[in-house]
Amino acid sequence: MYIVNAPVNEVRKIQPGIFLLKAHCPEITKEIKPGQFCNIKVSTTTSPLLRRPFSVCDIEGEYIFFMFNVHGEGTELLSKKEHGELIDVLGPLGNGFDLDGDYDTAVIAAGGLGAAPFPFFTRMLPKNKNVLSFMGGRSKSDIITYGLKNVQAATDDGSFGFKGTIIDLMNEKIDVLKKDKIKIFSCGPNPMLKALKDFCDKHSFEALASTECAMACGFGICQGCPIESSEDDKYYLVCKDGPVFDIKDIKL
Amino acid sequence: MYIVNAPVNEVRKIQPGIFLLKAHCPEITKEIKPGQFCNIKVSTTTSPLLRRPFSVCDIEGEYIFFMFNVHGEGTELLSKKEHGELIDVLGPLGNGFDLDGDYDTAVIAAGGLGAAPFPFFTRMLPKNKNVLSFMGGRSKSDIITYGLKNVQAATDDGSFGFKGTIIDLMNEKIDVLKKDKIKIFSCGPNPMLKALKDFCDKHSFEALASTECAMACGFGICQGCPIESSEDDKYYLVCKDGPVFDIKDIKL
Amino acid sequence: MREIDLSVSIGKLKLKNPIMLASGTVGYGNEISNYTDLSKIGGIVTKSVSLKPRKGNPPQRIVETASGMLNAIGLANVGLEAFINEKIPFLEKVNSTLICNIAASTIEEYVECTKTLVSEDAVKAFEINVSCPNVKEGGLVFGNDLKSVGRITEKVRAVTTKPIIIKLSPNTSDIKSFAKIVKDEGADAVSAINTLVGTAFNIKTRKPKIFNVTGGLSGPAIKPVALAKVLEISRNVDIPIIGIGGIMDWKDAAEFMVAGASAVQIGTVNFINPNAGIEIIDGLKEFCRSESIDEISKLTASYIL
Amino acid sequence: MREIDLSVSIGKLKLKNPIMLASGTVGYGNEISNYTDLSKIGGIVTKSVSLKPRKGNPPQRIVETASGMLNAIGLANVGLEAFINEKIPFLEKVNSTLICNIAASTIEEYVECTKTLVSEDAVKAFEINVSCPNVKEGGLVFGNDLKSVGRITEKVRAVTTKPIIIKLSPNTSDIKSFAKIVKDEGADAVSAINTLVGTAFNIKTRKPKIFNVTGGLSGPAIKPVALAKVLEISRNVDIPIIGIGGIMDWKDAAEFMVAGASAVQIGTVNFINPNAGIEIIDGLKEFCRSESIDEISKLTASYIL
Ligand SMILES: Cc1cc2nc3c(=O)[nH]c(=O)nc-3n(C[C@H](O)[C@H](O)[C@H](O)COP(=O)(O)OP(=O)(O)OC[C@H]3O[C@@H](n4cnc5c(N)ncnc54)[C@H](O)[C@@H]3O)c2cc1C
Ligand SMILES: Cc1cc2nc3c(=O)[nH]c(=O)nc-3n(C[C@H](O)[C@H](O)[C@H](O)COP(=O)(O)OP(=O)(O)OC[C@H]3O[C@@H](n4cnc5c(N)ncnc54)[C@H](O)[C@@H]3O)c2cc1C
Ligand SMILES: Cc1cc2nc3c(=O)[nH]c(=O)nc-3n(C[C@H](O)[C@H](O)[C@H](O)COP(=O)(O)O)c2cc1C
Ligand SMILES: Cc1cc2nc3c(=O)[nH]c(=O)nc-3n(C[C@H](O)[C@H](O)[C@H](O)COP(=O)(O)O)c2cc1C
Ligand code: FES
Ligand code: FES
Repeated sequence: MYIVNAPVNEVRKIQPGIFLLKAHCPEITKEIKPGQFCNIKVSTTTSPLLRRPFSVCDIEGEYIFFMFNVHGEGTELLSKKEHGELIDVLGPLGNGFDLDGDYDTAVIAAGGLGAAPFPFFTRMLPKNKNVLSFMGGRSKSDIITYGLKNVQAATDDGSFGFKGTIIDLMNEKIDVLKKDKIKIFSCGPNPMLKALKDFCDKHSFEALASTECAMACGFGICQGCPIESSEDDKYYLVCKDGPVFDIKDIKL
Repeated sequence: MYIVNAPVNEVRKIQPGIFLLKAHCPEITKEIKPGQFCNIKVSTTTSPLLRRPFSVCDIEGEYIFFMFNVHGEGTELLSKKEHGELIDVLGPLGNGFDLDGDYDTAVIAAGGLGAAPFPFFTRMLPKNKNVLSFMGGRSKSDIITYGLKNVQAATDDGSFGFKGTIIDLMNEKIDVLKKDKIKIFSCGPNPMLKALKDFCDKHSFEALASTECAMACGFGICQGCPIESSEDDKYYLVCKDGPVFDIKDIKL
Repeated sequence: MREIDLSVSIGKLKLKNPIMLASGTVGYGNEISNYTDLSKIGGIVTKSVSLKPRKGNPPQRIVETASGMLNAIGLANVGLEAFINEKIPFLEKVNSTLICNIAASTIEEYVECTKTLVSEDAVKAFEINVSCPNVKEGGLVFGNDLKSVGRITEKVRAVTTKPIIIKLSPNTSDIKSFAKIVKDEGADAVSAINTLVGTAFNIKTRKPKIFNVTGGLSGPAIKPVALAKVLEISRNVDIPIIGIGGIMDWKDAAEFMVAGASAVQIGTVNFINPNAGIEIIDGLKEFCRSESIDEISKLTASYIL
Repeated sequence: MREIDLSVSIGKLKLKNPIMLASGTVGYGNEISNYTDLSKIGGIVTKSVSLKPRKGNPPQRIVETASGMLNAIGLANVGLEAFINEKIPFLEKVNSTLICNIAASTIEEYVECTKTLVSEDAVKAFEINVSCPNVKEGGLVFGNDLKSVGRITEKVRAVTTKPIIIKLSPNTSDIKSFAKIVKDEGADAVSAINTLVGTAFNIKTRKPKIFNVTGGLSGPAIKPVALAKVLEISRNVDIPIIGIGGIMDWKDAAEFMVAGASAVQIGTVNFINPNAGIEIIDGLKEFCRSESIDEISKLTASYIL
């Protein structure tokens, strides 16, 4: 695990409101796996004070990519980084997606910025696996397809693709999903993950979920990021035990 | 008085450690006078929280110039501003130098960054006045001559010009100073101004001094910037009653 | 949609909107009026006035800290007489609501000041600053002693029927008891909070950065503490609260109202953006509109715990 | 110039340098050891341990504030037994000085924990966290009550000869009296400060941002308050002080020592820069060199007022 002062190469807007930051970070690109994340200090002052966690979106040689939207102060500052400015990147963190397993088709289920880890994921998927990507959002502008394959979109307002949630859409496509041996890889807001968990329970699908939580340290020393175990009366730490969990193991 | 979001044109290093920031600020350039200052918010976050006061160094059409060195967090951030970035400038503030008066030669006495207000001052001086500039510093690299005329330098370590303080140097040149009708315009650290006050007392020279003090608001509402009156048992406010005072009126 | 009602009541004191400028951060109104339209501000609280003029502390009086500042101005003010003769005439013309903040070093001085000001029509309410050293008790701060705060309230109450607001010190583990006693003694409202005690040292000279050794911490750094104090009072005592501490924008102001404040005061932000008050009022109005709140007072203590 | 002596004594506890990692901000040492060399750190204070394991609070446990953060972890910890069996073995190998922080909800529980740990050679001292709710007194915090703090110190003192450090709560107007009473009851040192009580609200949902409603404020925002508390103790009570609160770099650490601290603890900064401790040690050494200070302990209480 490294703390790297990484020079920003560029910040590019890939669609309205969605940015892709590219930084030179050879130590981390050498080791990081899809679904892992980095904790980034976006300013050198005490405001904002804490690092901000971002999934690795992709890597290209010694360059790492992060995908984000402007949410608050931290992402605002990040979106304005110029070529050559340094960001302080701590990583790789967390456990990432387990790409192994007895399945033919990887089914991606992502809501909004939940798309972030999947470009890297899609590239790293073994050649013999198919991929089917369900992307959801409130409306057309929330649908991110960057770096993804075989995208099926669902929007709450129907402005793009299927009208409804991605769970509704997956229900709609249940025959396709049941035809193959699938493993679901998901990332998105908790209500979406919760609906997915019920869906997977019902159909006995195997699913991994990348969860989100407020974080301070990102590596297990602050205990700030609990998520409840579905079995025992205890909390996991999202940063250390996750962010990717077998969806059966966590209460959502 | 204005609060202007001024786009930075450039930040240029005019000599090792000394920066000149140029910003587009037509509202303020229209009104500001030599010796007045602006209070600048260098970041959009709460760190640093307060504005930073800087003398107007010069103006060029609708552009304003500030001269500074990297002292702490605020000036560090300022030194890194890129073309097009905005700084939040409040001004013009304070009373500035009174250029009028019955004198033939304006004698500038400045220590280190005390040079900042004098390029503008020198340009605005009525054509019929001479100018003589005494510039002091600890060593060669502290001597700023940018935008000044007839410079005589003094350094504590003798690495440039006269070895000693500028007051020593002015004592040295006392005959020249006594020849003409002079008025002294000074800016620099308090110990220098104190020595100057004694020097002026002794020789009955008229002198204006631009003083420095920690400031919060810069325009009279916080009462954070007292300087003692030499007559009455009261404080003046550096930002509102100054920063330029008749050196006789203040205790240094 | 019909116009949003921004007016608020703090006991019997009515304000056209909940934004007040805090004592000591607006002088006597004249300088800041170059940057903002004071007539749009809900209330103006003047710099603490004392019976006699006070010169204040020698420099350095202020020092910046992480997202905050320390000040030890030393209650510099023109004194009661000059305040009445020179400052009120300007302040009464600005068409906001004028609240006079009083500082004193004995209980008698609080009473004396209030008595003298009662007849000034321009003064609509009193805010009593109890974060002052009590000369009779060897410099202990009135505001940290429950009995003193009760006594001051009782005695001031006896000489005026105008609204009295007691400005509470946060340097206690039990602010609710202070709110309780001032309520019992007849105060109309409390302001919370005044500054936290803090200091800073120059590590080379080994001297405190401010002449007075300690100063009062204000600004965004203290907002979480201030909100907790407002909430503590709101949950325990039935008295109107004016929320103060680190408010920088309308979101902060709304947060204080949610936590229990009927109105708020802004202090340090005036130094950074002297037009902040009006921007906050506009922001709150827009917020109410987007949340379909027709009366801003409905935000007060709307917390769900 | 000869090597600078960085070692410090806190009563009978000797540390190789004055930098300690604060309780709750370093876990049990294993994760942070991926980023920093713990053997160079003066002391490690473990997460508060309680008799039984504690699950801790539901999310959200932390929220960022201006130059600070609020936390309400809820004293999540593995419990005394697992601490001894699973955590001490790693910690005793790192070659720092191990201080065990104890939290409890009754005085008896403090005593019980201390008694059990006394026989652990790896544990060189105890830090008693009194910022815990007292279950017998209906949840009032021990640390805000002078008598409780005195009783805890007395009772813990009775069961161990190892150094006892009482970690004081800053949520009082009179921290010196707390320092005084723990000194009188036999404590070897005090730590100052624990976090300030604070809160934050979501203005749309009207709910507190942290599940527990209030949390503890830490980070640079609280540094001026912490320094003032250290100074207050230093000026009034003759007891070694461990300074804590908002230290981000060696300058902050030096400032605490000037203000009266014999050693310091760093907390929140570990989350941002897990190698901060070592950088601070290096910075302090360089500072001593440039100021011609041969023993760092000479910085302690070197203030000139
Ligand atoms: C493991 C992980 C991976 C992530 N990957 C990405 C990504 O690839 N792209 C992306 O755009 N976003 C991602 N996020 C979310 C991202 O961290 C936040 O959007 C970001 O912190 C917002 O910072 P801000 O300063 O702009 O927003 P602000 O709202 O100003 O500040 C965010 C603050 O809120 C806290 N917070 C509260 N709740 C949450 C929550 N549920 N999630 C995150 N932070 C919270 C943060 O810790 C931070 O202190 C990820 C989060 C996690 C935990
Ligand atoms: C009227 C006036 C005009 C000035 N003009 C110039 C100029 O043209 N060029 C220039 O380089 N500098 C000038 N200064 C000084 C300049 O304001 C400081 O160098 C600057 O504030 C440093 O900011 P920083 O964040 O880099 O330093 P830091 O040390 O991180 O922070 C400075 C902080 O210290 C406070 N402070 C404490 N003592 C003083 C003091 N004696 N003077 C100023 N601030 C103090 C400031 O208010 C500020 O909060 C002027 C100061 C004043 C009062
Ligand atoms: C420079 C300064 C001077 C102050 N003077 C007074 C005062 O005279 N009387 C008073 O009651 N409060 C005074 N205060 C406290 C403020 O009114 C307010 O309670 C405090 O600053 C917290 O609010 P803020 O964080 O918005 O600044 C002063 C604050 C500052 C920063
Ligand atoms: C996430 C977190 C957890 C903490 N847990 C404990 C704890 O278990 N016991 C304790 O005595 N202090 C605890 N503290 C307080 C710290 O030890 C320290 O006193 C405080 O954070 C101030 O220091 P700082 O500003 O350097 O963080 C905790 C602080 C944080 C931020
Ligand atoms: S973020 Fe600190 S333990 Fe997970
Ligand atoms: S800086 Fe505020 S009054 Fe001068």
